Amino acid sequence: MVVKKLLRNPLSMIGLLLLLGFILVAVFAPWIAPTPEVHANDPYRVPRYGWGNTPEPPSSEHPMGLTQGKYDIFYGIVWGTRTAFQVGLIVTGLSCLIGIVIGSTSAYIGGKFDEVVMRFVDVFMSFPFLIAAIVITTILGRGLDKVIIALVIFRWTGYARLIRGNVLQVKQEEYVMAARAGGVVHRKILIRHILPNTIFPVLIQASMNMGSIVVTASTLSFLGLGAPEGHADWGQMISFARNWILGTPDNPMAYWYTVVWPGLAIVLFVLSWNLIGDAFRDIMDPRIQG
Amino acid sequence: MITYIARRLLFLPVVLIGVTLMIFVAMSFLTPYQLVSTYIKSPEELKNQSLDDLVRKYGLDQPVHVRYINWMRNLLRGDLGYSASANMPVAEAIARRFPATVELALFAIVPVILGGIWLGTISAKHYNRPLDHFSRVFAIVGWSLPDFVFGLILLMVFYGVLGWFPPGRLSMWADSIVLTGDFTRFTGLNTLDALLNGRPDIFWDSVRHLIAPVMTLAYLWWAYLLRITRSSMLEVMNKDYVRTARAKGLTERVVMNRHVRRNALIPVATVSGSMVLGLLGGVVIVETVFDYKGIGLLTATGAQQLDYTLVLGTTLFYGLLLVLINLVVDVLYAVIDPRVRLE
Amino acid sequence: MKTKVLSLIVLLLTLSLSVSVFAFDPETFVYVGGAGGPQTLDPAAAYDTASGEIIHHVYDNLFEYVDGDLDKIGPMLATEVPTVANGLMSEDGRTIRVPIRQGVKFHNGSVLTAEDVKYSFVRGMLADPAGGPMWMFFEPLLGVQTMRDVIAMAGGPSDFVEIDEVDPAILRKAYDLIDATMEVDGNDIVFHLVDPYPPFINILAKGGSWSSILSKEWMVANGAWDGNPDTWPKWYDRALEEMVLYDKANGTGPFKLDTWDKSGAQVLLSRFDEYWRGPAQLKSAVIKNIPEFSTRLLMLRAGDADGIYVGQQDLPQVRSIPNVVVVEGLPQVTNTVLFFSFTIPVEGNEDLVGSGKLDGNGIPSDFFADINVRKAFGYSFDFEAYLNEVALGAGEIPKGPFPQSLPYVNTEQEYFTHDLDKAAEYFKKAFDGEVWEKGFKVGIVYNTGNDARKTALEILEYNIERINPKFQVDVIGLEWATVLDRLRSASLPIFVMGWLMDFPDTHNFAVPFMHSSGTFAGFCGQGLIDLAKEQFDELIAAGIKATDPAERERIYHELQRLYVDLAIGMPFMEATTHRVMRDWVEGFEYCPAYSAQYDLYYISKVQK
Amino acid sequence: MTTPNTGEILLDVQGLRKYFPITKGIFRRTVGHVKAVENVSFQVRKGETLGVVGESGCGKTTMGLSIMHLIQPTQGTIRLHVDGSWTEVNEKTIRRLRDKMQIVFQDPFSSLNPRMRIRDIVAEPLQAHGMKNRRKRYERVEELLDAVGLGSHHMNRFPHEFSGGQRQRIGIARALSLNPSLVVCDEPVSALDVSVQAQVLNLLDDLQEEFGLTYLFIAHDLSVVQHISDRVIVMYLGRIVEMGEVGSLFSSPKHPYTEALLSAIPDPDPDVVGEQIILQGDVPSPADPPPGCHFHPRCRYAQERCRREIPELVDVDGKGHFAACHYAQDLNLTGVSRAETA
Repeated sequence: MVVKKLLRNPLSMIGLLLLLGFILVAVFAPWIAPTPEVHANDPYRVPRYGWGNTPEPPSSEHPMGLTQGKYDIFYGIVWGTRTAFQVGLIVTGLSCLIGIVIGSTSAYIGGKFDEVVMRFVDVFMSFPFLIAAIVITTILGRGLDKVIIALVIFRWTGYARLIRGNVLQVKQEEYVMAARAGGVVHRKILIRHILPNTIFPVLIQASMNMGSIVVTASTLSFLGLGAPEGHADWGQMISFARNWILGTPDNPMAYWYTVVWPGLAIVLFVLSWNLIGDAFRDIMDPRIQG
Repeated sequence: MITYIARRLLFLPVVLIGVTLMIFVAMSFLTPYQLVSTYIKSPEELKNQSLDDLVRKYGLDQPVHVRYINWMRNLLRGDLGYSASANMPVAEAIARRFPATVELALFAIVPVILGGIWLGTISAKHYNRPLDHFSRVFAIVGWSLPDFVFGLILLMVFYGVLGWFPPGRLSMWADSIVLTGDFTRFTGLNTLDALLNGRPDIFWDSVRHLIAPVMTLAYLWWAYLLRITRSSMLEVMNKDYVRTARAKGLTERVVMNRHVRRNALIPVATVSGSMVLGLLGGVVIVETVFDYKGIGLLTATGAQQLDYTLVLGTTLFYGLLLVLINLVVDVLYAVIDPRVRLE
Repeated sequence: MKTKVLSLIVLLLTLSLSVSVFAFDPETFVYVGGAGGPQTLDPAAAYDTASGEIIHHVYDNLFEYVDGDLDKIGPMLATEVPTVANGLMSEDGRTIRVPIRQGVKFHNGSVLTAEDVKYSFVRGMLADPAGGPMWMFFEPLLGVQTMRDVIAMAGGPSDFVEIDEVDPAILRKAYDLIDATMEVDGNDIVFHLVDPYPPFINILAKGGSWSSILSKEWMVANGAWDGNPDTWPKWYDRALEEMVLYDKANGTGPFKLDTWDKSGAQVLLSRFDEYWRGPAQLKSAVIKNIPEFSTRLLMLRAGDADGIYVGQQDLPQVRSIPNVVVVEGLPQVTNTVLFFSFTIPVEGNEDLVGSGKLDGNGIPSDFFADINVRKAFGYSFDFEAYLNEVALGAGEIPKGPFPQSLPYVNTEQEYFTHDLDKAAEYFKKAFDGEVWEKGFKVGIVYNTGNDARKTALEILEYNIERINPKFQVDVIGLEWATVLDRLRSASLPIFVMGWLMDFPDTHNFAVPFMHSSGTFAGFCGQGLIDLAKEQFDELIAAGIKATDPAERERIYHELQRLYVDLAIGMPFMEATTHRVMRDWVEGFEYCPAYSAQYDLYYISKVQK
Repeated sequence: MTTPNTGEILLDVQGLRKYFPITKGIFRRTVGHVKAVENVSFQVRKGETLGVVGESGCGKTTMGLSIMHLIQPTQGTIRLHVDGSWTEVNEKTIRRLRDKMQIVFQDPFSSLNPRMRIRDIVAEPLQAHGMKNRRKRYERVEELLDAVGLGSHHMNRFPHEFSGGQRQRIGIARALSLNPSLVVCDEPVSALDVSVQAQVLNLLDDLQEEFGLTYLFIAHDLSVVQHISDRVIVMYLGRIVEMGEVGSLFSSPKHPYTEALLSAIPDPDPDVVGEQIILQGDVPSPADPPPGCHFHPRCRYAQERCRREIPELVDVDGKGHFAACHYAQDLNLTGVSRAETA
């Protein structure tokens, strides 16, 4: 039924198709953009075609051109799809999991425990995210895995708060009491009764965040953090464009390909997740049923 | 209400101590020689100097807990320490840079909210019709464009090509008046100070510098507000009282303005608090691109140079701000929505 | 209706704002740098280029280079350059008399005396902030490196934490030692050097911000040390911001410091109308710092900036802009070097040395102690590719550790070439063939943000991995803070670093690169320290003490030969520099010793 | 009506209290208590239906939940007679006793987890009590659904596919799944349409007979209780004000509050014009109950003594009709003639 509704809405249809496209690209990356022999042991390293800095426009060998540092844009985009999914799924998955576990237990147990946990959450939320990410990557060193850690550390609180609010409501419901009266243990009540009735808004939120994590990663690249230089990562690809967006005085579009391809990849990726998330929310949210 | 506020404020020191403690714990993973990089910013400055002398001079060889206690002791005396990356005391750096960011955020919040609500209303009114799709995609594109990309494009168009909105906070001539002339800095907000000093020319100049960064921020945040407005509008539109209003024969316009929009705005009002915070904390990139010297840029640069006194000071400040703004939002929420009771 | 009114207002607003207010200001020069603002304006503490940039315009020195030629020194605040010929320098080069120019006014109106000159140097040496440039005075005058050393010379401890712990009598003795190095004799100041030190005059010349001349009267009035031989410890090694000259300045230079707007990251300078050589043409100058290149570029295009900092790799973008002049190929005395660490710790260093054994999955601790390995790396590097593709031809391939524009450098010295056969040959010899047979894996490090150095390492990686598939090189970027930490523990097997001269003398490169107590020996492990003690230290000491140019040439040629033969490191670039400015900027002068990008005194703006 | 006057006692509640703390100030100091249930003692006999009535907020639901230990009672002893001996119901024993005591909730819409199938909802207590075999569980569910008048073909459906009455049957089936002796019915029909109410009440009646159940039947109006109960407890502000056989209580109430409640029951005979007693004022706050008899501000018979002294619950007629009123003996209160419809 949900699927049918998804397919009926043209926008969510587009979202689904886009996502499917990205999944295909990610899965078939080794065939779409074969790894050159020299980097066979590290396919995520984008090949360079020259040691210079200046980008080169698309050609028959490099269908999307070479970006700053002569990195092949096409290769970076194709393999970057995998990175985008990896980072998106791991960050959202982990922070969602942590948030759900902590938020729901805190709300379910309530009382002093809840109070303490919430103050703890407050502490995490008092850090401006970018600053925290900078400090963490400086301490742990640069790398995608460090970015993931930084993102998870400061993302779970949002989910924790969201689910806590929901659990506080649901735990008052009579079916929860009924389950207790039936002798069901707390853990099972939480898993079987409370979570299924509270988790959807969180999952919808998470699906929308999936996309924007790529944007955040690009921001980190812009600040000189993020993936090591040359790693197939859209965020980095687009941050390579920072010095070239202006073009030349007589041709502002001189280096369009450095911005457009990675920009397009990010926008479409974010768009697909958002459209799907929006659609799910519209479907799931009984309040909006006309 | 008063007890509620007092109770929330009671937790303030707890949160702030937690925040600073976390930074110190994080810093304890760093070696003195990593920390000393605040004072030697590039390899070229290494020269014939002893790193150990610098470490000793700035007390970086002391154990973390000693440094924390020292820092706390100074804090209680009102001294936040000296920032090597900002070349001034941390308190002064915050006092100087924060107004700039506040000014930017204040100017941004109006277009962000108005534009976001407008887009959200359009979307909701034309639910699942082309206009809905269009405005949503339009907003999501803004949401998904990294801010430096959009910022640089705006900079190119409005400064590079048209010459209208230059980077920085003030033009050179205005800057020298503000810095050296008899210009009183009342608030640190250039626009306000210019008006208070009776300098409309400087007022216009600072507005001119604000437009492009504000546009960038607005486009980034529209998607967020659109989504909230849209869904709460949709929810309200299905409420009985709206149907009743329609059934009464009120025109669609009156129904929308009087019944739907007003009630739909309550959730919007609550997120605007977190949006103000997001604006204050998340303007690093916009400040970088437009050379707008605000607190975001200050903190980011400081953090990159591991200037931990600065990072501590600003995070403390952000923590304070966060707790206070959240409190204000909650209280306002209760004021706007009579159904909410503070507990 | 309401929306229409609103959009009309917006439209009007936009129109009223869009009236471009750009106006050409012929009397203000705006330079926008990008590498960070000044750290301090105190000449005794400043050691970074951004600080030197400001100090350059506010203060004058005793001497200056003539016509931008490092071989020609002329008087500035002195009236004559001391030589043995004119009798101002003693035969042995150890006593130097400098007559001071009369009637020169400071910005505060006081008049320059010889006493001011002595105060300037003595105050700097007594303050000796850690990490500062004052070693350049200690070395020639007392044969040591720091004030700490002087206190030790006077019989005090060298490991004190607080100077208050040291016996005041010893501190007084230390003061006397310093005081004795200079004496005021009427209008002259006489320096007494511990040994001959040929580049001493260079150290005092314009470009060295450490030898800026201060006004004692003004300093004392502003709370600095008052010349009392017993109170100086109060000003010893203070934090930068606690020093009087941190953000104040009073020199004899052509520009006065109006304000250092730290929160705006800009310095405002204005013309000093009573400058002893006549006032500058520019009325004022703004030196800003904007890290984002695109923003700087647009300011240049719009004419809001007269000159901007452009990295070498971004030059192609500015070359074609109309009304913008790019002056390229400006000589510098600098080099970029790939260093090998002779003794690498294995523990805690696994990310770089792998297994720590010669088993194909790492390198042993003494990997680079084997000369064959170092040579093999040297012959693997593609110098031409780096010069032409990365540096875009701006510079030269070195012939050893000393930049070729310095005196006493053998430009005929045979040096590494890109020769993979030779590299393979040395690899085969290394560790009795074990390296070739088993292969290795090593992580080589650049500090993140420096793309050119990263590319250099990638060129090395590409070539070495082509020689033998068992060779594995990983190029690893580390944050600067981490690089610094690991340099301190000498745990980077290979690292790249640049060196910019303080004063144009080969000695200024010989010490850091080759001396056992030099900067890089400390980063390259005990292996290099031992080698240096044995083979280099004596030569270096003899080189600086020699007064006969022929003798100096012989010594430095020998040092250069040893460095290359032993493949201590692999210098791969001597870069030239460039300036980017609007075409209305007239009177651009350049000297490789200048710490400022533009010498504003000579500059004027003429609209075309 | 099979009404054993005396008989074996199944549940014994003595001195049950449930206080909710009232906190104030920044430090959340406890400044007082809401005495939701105050010193309640009664007994439930095996096989009977004990009705509990009172206005909203009088503490009857709290009492029910406290007995079930779904909320923690503040004080008091609750004992259950199982397998020939008395077991105290407390935190430790409650898990073991869940299969002896069950509860049917008020709101059929909120008491069923919307995301679970009916078979799982009904089977859940079985599973929790160690019936590991899924097929056996479902067989039992089928029986139960059958017993409450729902076909087993409903098993795979979700709650939202059912009407309110059907849902309440599911709730009952769930309560019965463990074969309890005591079922607390917490206003089980108040959320239902009147026509459905009767069906559910009849079902409960039938089930009682079939399974030999004992009910503690909580309701907010007497008209529901009169058909199903053997004895009735009337509560006011957390206290029992009157307790007695249904016939005696209805025909000759001994407490002015009961009289007022009774007067509100619409008489099925339109000719009978009863005097409706309108209670003055609102129910006072349980946090700050009036001194003396809690009912006195609204009592039309109130005397000076009522303002001072809290009346004891005493057996008025010596035959098990209790009332907490100083003037229970003296007042001649109007009851209703019990229409024997059940």
